[in-house]
Amino acid sequence: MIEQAPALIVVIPLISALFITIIGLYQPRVSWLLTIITFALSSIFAFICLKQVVTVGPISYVFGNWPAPFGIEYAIDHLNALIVLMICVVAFLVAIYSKHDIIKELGDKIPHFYSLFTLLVTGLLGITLTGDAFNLYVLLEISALTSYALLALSGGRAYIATFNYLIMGTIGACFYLLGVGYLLINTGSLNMADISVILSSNTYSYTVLVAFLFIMIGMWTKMALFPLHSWLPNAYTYAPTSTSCLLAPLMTKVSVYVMLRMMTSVFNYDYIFNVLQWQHIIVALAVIAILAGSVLALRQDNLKRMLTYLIVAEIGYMVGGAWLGNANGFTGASYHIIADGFMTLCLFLAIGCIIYKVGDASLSSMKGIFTKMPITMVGFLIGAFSMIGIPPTCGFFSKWYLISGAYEASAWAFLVALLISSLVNAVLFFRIIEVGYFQALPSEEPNHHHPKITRDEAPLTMLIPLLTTAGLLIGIGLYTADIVTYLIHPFIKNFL
Amino acid sequence: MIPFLYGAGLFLLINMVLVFIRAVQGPTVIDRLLSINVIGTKCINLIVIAGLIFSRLDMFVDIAIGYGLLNYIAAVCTAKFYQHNKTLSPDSGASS
Amino acid sequence: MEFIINYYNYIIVVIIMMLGLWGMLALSNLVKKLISMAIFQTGIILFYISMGAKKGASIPIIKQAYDEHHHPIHQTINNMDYANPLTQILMLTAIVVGVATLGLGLALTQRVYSEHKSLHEDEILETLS
Amino acid sequence: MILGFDIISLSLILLCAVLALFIRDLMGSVIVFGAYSFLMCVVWACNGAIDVAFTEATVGAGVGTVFLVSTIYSTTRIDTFKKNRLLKQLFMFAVVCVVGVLLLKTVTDLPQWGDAGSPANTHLSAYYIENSIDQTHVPNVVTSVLADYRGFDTMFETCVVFVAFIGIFSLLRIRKSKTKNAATTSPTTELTLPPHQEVDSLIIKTASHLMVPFMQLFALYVVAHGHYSPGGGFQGGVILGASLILLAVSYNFKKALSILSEKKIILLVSLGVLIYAGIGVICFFLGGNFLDYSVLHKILPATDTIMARSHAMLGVEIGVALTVMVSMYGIYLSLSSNGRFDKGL
Repeated sequence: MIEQAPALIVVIPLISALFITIIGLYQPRVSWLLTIITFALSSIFAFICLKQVVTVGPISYVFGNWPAPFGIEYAIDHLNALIVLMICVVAFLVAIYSKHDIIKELGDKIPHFYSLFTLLVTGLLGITLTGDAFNLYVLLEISALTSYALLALSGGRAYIATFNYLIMGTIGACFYLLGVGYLLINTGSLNMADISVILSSNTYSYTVLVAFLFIMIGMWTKMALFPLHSWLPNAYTYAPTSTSCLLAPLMTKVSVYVMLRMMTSVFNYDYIFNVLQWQHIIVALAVIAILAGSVLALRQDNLKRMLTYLIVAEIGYMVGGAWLGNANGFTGASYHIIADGFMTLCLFLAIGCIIYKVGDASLSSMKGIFTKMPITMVGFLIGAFSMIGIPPTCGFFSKWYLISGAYEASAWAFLVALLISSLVNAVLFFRIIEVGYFQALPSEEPNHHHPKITRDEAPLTMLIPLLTTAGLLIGIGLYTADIVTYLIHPFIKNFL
Repeated sequence: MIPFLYGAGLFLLINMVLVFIRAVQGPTVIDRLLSINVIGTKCINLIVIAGLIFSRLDMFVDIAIGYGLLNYIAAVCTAKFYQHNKTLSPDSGASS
Repeated sequence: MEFIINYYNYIIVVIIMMLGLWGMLALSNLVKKLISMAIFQTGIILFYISMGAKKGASIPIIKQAYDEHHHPIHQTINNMDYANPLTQILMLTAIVVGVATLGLGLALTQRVYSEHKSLHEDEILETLS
Repeated sequence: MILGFDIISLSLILLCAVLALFIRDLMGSVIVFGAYSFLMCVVWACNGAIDVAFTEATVGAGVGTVFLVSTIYSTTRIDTFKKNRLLKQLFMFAVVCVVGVLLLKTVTDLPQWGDAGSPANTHLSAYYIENSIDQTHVPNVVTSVLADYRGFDTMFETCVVFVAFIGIFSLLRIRKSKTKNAATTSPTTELTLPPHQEVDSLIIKTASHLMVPFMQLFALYVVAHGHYSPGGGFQGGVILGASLILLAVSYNFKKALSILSEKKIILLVSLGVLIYAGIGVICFFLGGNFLDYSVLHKILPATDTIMARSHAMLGVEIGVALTVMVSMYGIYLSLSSNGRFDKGL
């Protein structure tokens, strides 16, 4: 079974989604358990793949036993093995977390929620693993369609927000498809490695440029880079808590990975940075994205909405880092995919706990939150420290790599934007700490003798994922050197 | 044979343009519906003619049948819509 | 003239796609937005199909001769005789995906309508703010 | 490819597209859009893409139109709001123009229409055309690539249909017991549908009753004969679903739900994808890669590895047809009754 692991990572969630739908007709409560088991299994197989990649080298798995350009291939290298593991772990944690929240928010739609949840993760896993440009489109659409359905489930304002997301998401996917079409008309192939070989043996024509441009615009729309970000805040704010916990860490990061993948395994360094020379424009865009995201986040009163704008800023980090064009910048961008995934997850989980207990996530309802929910706030603080970039959390290390990359490339604007963004994050989170710790509970007197009376924590199924994520943030931070030398550097070596 | 088929196909297409004028002008939706149905029928013929030109008629007949069936269903649905929604011009149907 | 005939399909592709894109971004009625989305997608499908067309080629179903035991007789098959199957398969997928997206969009439209009593985006945004 | 047909129908298509976007009445817009899809189908046929033509005729033009009509039935067909955001429209027009010019500039770099020697027509597709018969015994290259060479794609394509159904169903479905007491969750209860009178239209009922069995027979032929002629799981499945939709339209929802109840719909939709994925998983256990049909000759009677591929493709197509049939039907029921499953178009 070990050599089948790459396929099993994707096939297990797919089949379990079908079983969840069928069994959910009769036993709605079982679907939660099935989802957890599914992602536990997927995580194990993802770990097996990662181990094999580190020891043996990149894996290629062909479906239907057809050789690579004719059939569909899964190409697993160091970076995407790591990202797949991250996706599985995030899905596993959110699956545990969602138990109470879903019963409260969605009622009788539980099996459908879990079935869509599992299929969404299937799509994301497939996007990360696949080595076929068109297969990526199909999986992109699966993850997009499931996310539309999941986001709209909470009702109310979510409908119109999701409708906008549907329109923007379709434009993004169609642009990607158009780009693939231009590649196909130039090379006649769909396999990424094959396209890369054919492209580098020809001269790069104008149509290749257009193909690259459209693939990039498609992915930027999907990941909400600044001028194309308008769909994201509304869609994530009005969604059910568990949905936004799942989508916020994964959806945009996977799009960033697709961008990295396209840059590294379809086009090459020489073409992107020496022939096209767009890096200054795109780093400038990233700077604008970081600044705009930070400023817009400062204006928000609702915590969930504030975080969605921070995601927009973080996208700027990764896009900018990838387009700096040097090893440190690229390492920072790749490492930040992992770090930011867990960071965002941690913060969203904490906010979900608060919403579950307090009812909403506006700043004014944070008064006395530290006495009321101390464990949740510990998790929140670790996430916040990571977001600001305080060692030993992993947020510090990714920022470190990005800043040194910006210094090497002498992209001073990007460097300054990173520092400003850290400052803004610090202001944002210390504002919450100020309100939550130093301002008393709104209704009652601060009771120093019996602090436990006011304690009202979220259920254990919500706290355990939160604390695990917080632990992972520190753990990843401590093992940064290993992750970078064994997983990210081998990936970058082929590209630079 | 082939020039004749070409001619027939082009004739159908030009007829289609004539019918299409009705679809553009059509004061009521029912005019549009009818003219579009006529276009649909002509399309079936065109597909069969294309089959003859490719000299693989057996393959194209399947499409023509499927096309006709689905055209029928679309027409029935639209007719049903107007049965429930008794007005033909859009502005007077506001209250229903 | 020669140029127009040789590239007619691609020119139409660009016009259709841009029409659809404009409709998606600028039109305000939700159903029309979805129709524009479908038009945009057909533009891309036309692009793929046009790239797979071959002059003088037949449809991609191979004319197979069989012997009396219904075993196919081996024959050499020339690539030039049959239209490109690959682009057609990709577009089969794209059509199905397009209808799935359309269906989901229509379901959302119905929900938006029952929530805000309007299909007009600007009107809805005005009532929200 | 047929040049004259192509050029004239493409011009008509352009007209249709413009018309569909600028008619004020939504119903007219939808009808013109139906014509757009049907004409598109002629263009596919003229370009030699008959499987695409078949899919467009069934999925795009047929079922797509039905979905649009049922949505307009459940909502409204008029635009009351008169104000237009001219500035926004002009800005979007400028954006679109820039993209359009960018694309038009590439046109001259592309190979000419119908150029058989272009890279897209020689590299991968040549391999499929030349080897399909030898490697799979399937003359319809589209079917063999769809279900075997790129079968993994098609599995997810079926999944997309499944996702669309589950998504639409969970978005729209309102339980009757819930709508009575819980007006807080959704204000949909007061949605005013047009007054629904049961008109017994004998002609439509009789015509549909006569047609449905033939349609289903034809659909089964399309599914089973997909190896030799255009068609396959998707097209056959849609025609099967359309026959059920026809019954639901010409009779009423009670009749429709007596054929397939809600629970059965969900069960069968999942079952279809499960058949597809299940065939892939069986290949695991027989020692092959996922979806490697050739190992199935160990359990299929009297077949070699090549015929095993051909037979497995049929099994896969059946799974696809099942999912597509039931989900198209389910989507129609959800959309036309606004999720209440009591009465509709």
